[in-house]
Amino acid sequence: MKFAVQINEGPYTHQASDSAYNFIVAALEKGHEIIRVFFYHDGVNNATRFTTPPQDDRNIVTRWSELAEKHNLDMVVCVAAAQRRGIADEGEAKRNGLDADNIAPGFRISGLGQLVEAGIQSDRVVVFGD
Amino acid sequence: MAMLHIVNKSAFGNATLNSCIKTATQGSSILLIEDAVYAAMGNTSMADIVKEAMNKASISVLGPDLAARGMDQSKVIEGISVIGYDGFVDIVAETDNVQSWL
Amino acid sequence: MPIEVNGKTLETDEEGYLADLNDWEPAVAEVMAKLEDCELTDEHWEIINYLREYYEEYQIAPAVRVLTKAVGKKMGKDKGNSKYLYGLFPYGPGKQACKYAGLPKPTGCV
Amino acid sequence: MSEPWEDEEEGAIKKFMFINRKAPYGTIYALESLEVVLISAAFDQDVSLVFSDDGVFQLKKDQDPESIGMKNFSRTYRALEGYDVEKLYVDKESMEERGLTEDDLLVDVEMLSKEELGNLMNEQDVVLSF
Repeated sequence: MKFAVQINEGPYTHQASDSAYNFIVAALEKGHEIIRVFFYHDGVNNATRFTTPPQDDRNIVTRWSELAEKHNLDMVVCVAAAQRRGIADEGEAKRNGLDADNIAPGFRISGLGQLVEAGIQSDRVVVFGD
Repeated sequence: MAMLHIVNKSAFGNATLNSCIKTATQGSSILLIEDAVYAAMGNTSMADIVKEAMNKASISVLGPDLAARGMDQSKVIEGISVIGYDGFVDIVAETDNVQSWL
Repeated sequence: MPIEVNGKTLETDEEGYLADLNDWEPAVAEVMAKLEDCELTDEHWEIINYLREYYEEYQIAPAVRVLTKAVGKKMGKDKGNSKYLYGLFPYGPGKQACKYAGLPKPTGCV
Repeated sequence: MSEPWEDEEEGAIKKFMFINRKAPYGTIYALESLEVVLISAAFDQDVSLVFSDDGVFQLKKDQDPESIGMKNFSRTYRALEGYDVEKLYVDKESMEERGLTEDDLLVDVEMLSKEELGNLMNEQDVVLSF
């Protein structure tokens, strides 16, 4: 079955990102397809590679990047939500005159249409948030 | 099969589970995850409401979230199924659609 | 890059949008248009004014197709199509006309 | 701006429901939910909006957030009609609990009982909650 997942909260403050991660790992193990993971609201903060948690804690951002690489996941960060919260890739940094970009590997910034499209193309959308 | 309702908020201090129970139709499923798992325990003030809800909806609770919070699986209300993430995936696939009560 | 409007220097961003939307006055649109080799006619102003009214009323810039539909309804069928709007604003009514009208820069949210 | 999906061939229309259960201003969810709804309008799907629990406060008339330095996005709900988003449902019980009547709302809505809402949710293909 084709799943899409929406994540509405950032890492560490709320369990949403962890729950979504565990759900996706379980779904992939069962042979389901994850057609897109869409990060919205504070969920865009899952995409900053500047995250440096204590060494004895899970690195949520790196964990997403690694999962994306292993399973070729399409991880999309909403551009409007990202602009509000200071998440930028190279193109966004240039477009908005920022002196750096901070997006982690495996994530891409795109529009909200990607969420609606994921809803159209998948069999189920599961939302994790607060 | 009707739909799956996912609730993630503690029922003590937040009315989400109550709203969900009132809205869920006959034959639907309710899954308790994250802070909502406490409501699955047999000895709380929510227990009667949850038991009542089981007349129309099948209720499950996410075991890993219970364990994380030190809740004893053997004290979960009888009839609520304790499932893992694989079971979570299965219910999502088996029900017609899914809604998270954020 | 700052622009000179009626003797005042106004800040704009990389793509020429006003840094402070409160700086907008009709002369701003004229200056911006000139910078892009566009001469503003009454037809341009009809759209610019409509965009400002729409924004004032609803607090958003309309999507292109919503704009097209509304323009057709208000100004006649011959103007209510994207060909007409792109004819006036070749860089796209969403981008170019909103910039001249002093509306917020679109997020690129497609 | 061109809208790339307009060229795509027409697929089946899905029923999308957006559920709003949070009050405005205290958190950003209401505003960012509305942004998704506006984008979804471009995909020609069957869109409905539900306001229940504290979400009913999103539609309260006379919002004036200027004094807290925020934008009055409540006016944008009145633009929805122009976007052909016309199915707005409100949970009757939530309204009553909060002392609101239809006259307090800034747009036309259909009031539904919890049971009717539950049935409507069952009919959806994609339910996104914010």
